[in-house]
Amino acid sequence: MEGFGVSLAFWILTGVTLVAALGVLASRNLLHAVLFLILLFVGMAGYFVLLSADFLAMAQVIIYVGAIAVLVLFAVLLTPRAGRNNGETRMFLPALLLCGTLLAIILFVITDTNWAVADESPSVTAADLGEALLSRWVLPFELASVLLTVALVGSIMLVRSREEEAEDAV
Amino acid sequence: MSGLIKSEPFTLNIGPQHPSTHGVFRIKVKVDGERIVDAEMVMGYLHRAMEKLAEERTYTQNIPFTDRTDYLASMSNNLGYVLAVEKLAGINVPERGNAIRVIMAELQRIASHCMAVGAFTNDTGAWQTPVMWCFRERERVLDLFEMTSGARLTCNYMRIGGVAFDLPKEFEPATRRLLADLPGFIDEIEGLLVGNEIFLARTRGVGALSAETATNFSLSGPMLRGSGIAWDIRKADPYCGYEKYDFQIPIGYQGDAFDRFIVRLEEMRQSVKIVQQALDALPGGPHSTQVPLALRPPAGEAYARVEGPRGELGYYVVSDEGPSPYRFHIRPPSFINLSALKEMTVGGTVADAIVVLGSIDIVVGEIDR
Amino acid sequence: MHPFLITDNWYDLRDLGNLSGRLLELLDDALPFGLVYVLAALIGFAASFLIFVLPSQLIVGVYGERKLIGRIQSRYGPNRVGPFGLLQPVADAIKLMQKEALTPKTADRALMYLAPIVFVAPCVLLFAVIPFGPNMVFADIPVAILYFLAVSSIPVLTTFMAGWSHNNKYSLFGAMRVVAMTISYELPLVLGMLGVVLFTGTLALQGTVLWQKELDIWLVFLQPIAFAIFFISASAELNRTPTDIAEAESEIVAGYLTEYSGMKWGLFYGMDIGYAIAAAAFGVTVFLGGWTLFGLEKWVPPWIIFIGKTHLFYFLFIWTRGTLPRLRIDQLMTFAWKFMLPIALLNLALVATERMFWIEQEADDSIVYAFAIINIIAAAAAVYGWSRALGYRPEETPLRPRLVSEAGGFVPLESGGEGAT
Amino acid sequence: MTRQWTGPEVAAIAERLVPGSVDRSTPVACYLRPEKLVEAMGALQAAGETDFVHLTNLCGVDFWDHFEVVYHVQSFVQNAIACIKADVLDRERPALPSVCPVWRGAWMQECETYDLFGIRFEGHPNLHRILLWDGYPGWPLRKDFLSMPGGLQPGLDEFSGTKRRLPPPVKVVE
Repeated sequence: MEGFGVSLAFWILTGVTLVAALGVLASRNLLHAVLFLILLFVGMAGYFVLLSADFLAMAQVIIYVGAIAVLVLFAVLLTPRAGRNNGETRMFLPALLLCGTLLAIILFVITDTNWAVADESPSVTAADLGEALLSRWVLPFELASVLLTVALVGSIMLVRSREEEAEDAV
Repeated sequence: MSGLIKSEPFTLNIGPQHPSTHGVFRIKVKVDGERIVDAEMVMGYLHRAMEKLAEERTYTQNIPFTDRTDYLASMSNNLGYVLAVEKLAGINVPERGNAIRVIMAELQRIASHCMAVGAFTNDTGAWQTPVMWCFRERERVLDLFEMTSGARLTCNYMRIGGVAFDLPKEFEPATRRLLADLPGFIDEIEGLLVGNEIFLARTRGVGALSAETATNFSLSGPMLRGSGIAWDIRKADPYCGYEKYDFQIPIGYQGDAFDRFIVRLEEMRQSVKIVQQALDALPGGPHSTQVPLALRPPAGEAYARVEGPRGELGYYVVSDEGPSPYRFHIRPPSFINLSALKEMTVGGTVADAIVVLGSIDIVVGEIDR
Repeated sequence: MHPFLITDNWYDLRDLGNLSGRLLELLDDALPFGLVYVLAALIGFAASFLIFVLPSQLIVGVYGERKLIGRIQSRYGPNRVGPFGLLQPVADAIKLMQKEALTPKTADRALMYLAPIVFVAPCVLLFAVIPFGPNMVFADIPVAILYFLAVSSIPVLTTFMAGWSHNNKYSLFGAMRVVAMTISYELPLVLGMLGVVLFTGTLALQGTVLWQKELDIWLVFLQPIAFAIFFISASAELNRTPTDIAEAESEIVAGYLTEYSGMKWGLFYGMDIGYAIAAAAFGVTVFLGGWTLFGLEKWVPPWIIFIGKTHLFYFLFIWTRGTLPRLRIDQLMTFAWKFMLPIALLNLALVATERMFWIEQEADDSIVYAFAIINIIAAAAAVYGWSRALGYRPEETPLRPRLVSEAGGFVPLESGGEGAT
Repeated sequence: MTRQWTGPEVAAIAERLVPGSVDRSTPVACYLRPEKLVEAMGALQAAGETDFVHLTNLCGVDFWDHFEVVYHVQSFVQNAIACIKADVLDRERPALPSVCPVWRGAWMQECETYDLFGIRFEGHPNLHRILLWDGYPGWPLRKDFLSMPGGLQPGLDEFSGTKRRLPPPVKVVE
């Protein structure tokens, strides 16, 4: 996609996404942070649209905004009131260091890679995507599902109370 | 839920300004998530010291006060009070007066149950439709009251020794028209709600009280009958010649909100039957005996009760031979029915608590007096 | 594009898309770069307001709903302002704008102001993909069904923002209920839509309509379960009455709207109707043949057919709202997880089998009629069987009280009085 | 018709079930001694011949020098009602055992009686002012309410009720 409108959309999206990302980091109120995160997700979906990946964009909104963000909100609401803000943390310096390193690596990779430029945007439909996922990439796809299932079971195990375990043991 | 995730219970004020408390009534509930762990009632926002006021007024002057306790059943309240005074003073009421009293009390029961049924379904969330339908029929009953007593809500119609006025000649045809329509209306409400899955799901098993608990909590009226106890003052202790009329006592199965609802619906049917019979056998003669205006009953006490729409409506009057009662006590059925509220709500959800409150059919004017 | 129907001439007003398309071309030639979008937006806004928003949102949504509910409740409904009370929505809007918009001291001001605004935007976006006619679709994107589901999940967050920002316990209840309910109802909804997509083989809404037109069958007959799930889920997410637990007025006092007043509340109210109409439009498009009506669309402008169908669908929402009591939150969740989800999965398996059969056997298109009969029977059987399996026994519930003639103590259930009449 | 138990009938049964529980009896009511009130009530509730399972009415009456608390109890199966009373002689700190252990539903009526008469019901699970607000100074249904703090408001001196019934009108028990 070319043109003034596209470039404008790109820059607006970039601005929104960056502001949202900064908001997630800087906002003291945990709930505001979650809402900024949602804005970030929407911005990402916008990028996908710009890249002509309609299906991915919609999936991004449905899954991240519609489901994951809602789950995060749920988690925030269920945490005790004491932990409802982004307090000061002793891990500030290590985290900064880690992020800096990561940024450096990514920047290096971006500049170092020999990007292939496509002449025209490939038209990938949802059908193609499904075809690819269920034929060529079926193993990673299924592995990912298994992984998610394991994570689900694990999280249930983690939050189980001692009484219930005793109940089950009987 | 409580075992899985640690949550802190917090207090939720239902009322005094809340659409479902039927007036200024407040429940402080402690909720854990949506589950109620504790409930405390706060009342008295409408307290008007009726019992104290009545000690300063003559026996006849007290009749309008009784209108204003349970303003949805003023006729029944009038009746309970005048019965107590008549019992105290040994006054007999002519046949026609008794028959008119029965007609009025039963019409009042229909009107009050209309309100109870409508408000209850509104609490279950049936967004005003049944309320409006019930109001439509209640309106016709109130028209009859207006025709006879001049007032719609606070009728002030019963007098010591009879009733205030004889029935106007338009009353009988109008009542017969109403009685012809009422069974159809009750069937309509039944068709709308009783078979409805959502309504059943919301009310079945909610606020269930066993017969023992209901008795122990001094409940009365549809609450007691819903729990399966066949107790109706009209049958057990007939007044105003109720023994002459053929009717039956509806009783429920497990004492839940649904049982109270169907008991009320059936009571309306029975009331229609009673009014029909009373109209058919309406005796002639005077409607009232002459009673001195400044009545001074002999010293003593009397407890008279009627089966009000909400339950046993009792009046306890002590006389010291003075012109006004020495002690005037009302046994308010909805106040006492509330005593089991905590029993019924704890363990349920907030939505259940609203349904339970609706099934008690409270009138705050009567609770606070 | 569709020679059987549209001449593609600009004067063919049976499809307003022709006129607007031609207009855009002309303007594009005449005007310098960029201005055309502004002008087109203005014209489009005015036109859609006149054709769709005015009749739908104001007349059907506000006036019609109030009037119909009034009739259901045996009263007149609005009849004072203007002829037949038709100006009532206008009067309401003026009243709302004049009202003071209160903000509680402890509220989260930013979120509270933001929530109504964010609530409005997705509603407008939803209509972008709805096909009003063969050419009358603003964005005929290939993933329109997904787009619709995605955009309609945003208002949930808004209602959550609204409920949380007030710092009011009732509102927080409403917010929690919205969040919990949405998670539960998205799942069967998406599974139900999957069944539809399996049949049609396209995610585009225009494609879905054309598929139905081509095979001369509405998807509601092919996918009765999906339709029921869509209707229930939509009414749950729209907070319409049988499932309006998030703003349950008699329990939590309008939930997330408790503290809103004035036009902030008005935006929520208006957009609630907007979402309901959008859901109705989506339902009509996917399940009820969209702008087609068995050939009648050749003569009657398709957009009129579409708007009429949408309003009839919306009538279903009004009807349920006027007559049904409200479910409890746990019952609603149980219904979603234990009832709708398994049935949706069953439906999916059935559809997949049928689709496979259709492709492998290279059967004639008329096989869809057989599928329709099978699916309707299967839907009835599944609903009945599964509800029995879950312990649903209506005949065991006595609906009339027992009657006794004598006063006395407790009447045991066995002795039964005179039994239910 | 509901059978009305007379005072002596109830008194005889109560005396037999719980010796020493009956104070005296009038044709209308049976007076129980406060110290044995709960025990006697429980016995009357449980006994088959009385079967007073339902406490209908509970209220207080002020007789200037003492209070009476009136209990109307009834049996569904026998269709009978009885009036039982208890005297509260101490006017400064009136108190009576609560019958909540026998009839749980008594709690609200006892609260009301406490609220309006100031009679403390000992053993009550949650005795509080139910109709008036906490901290209200007077006891409104007492006959001398107007001379209490919170009773007579400024400007009400000529109110007829203040002087009307100053002499005790009812014969006082010894």
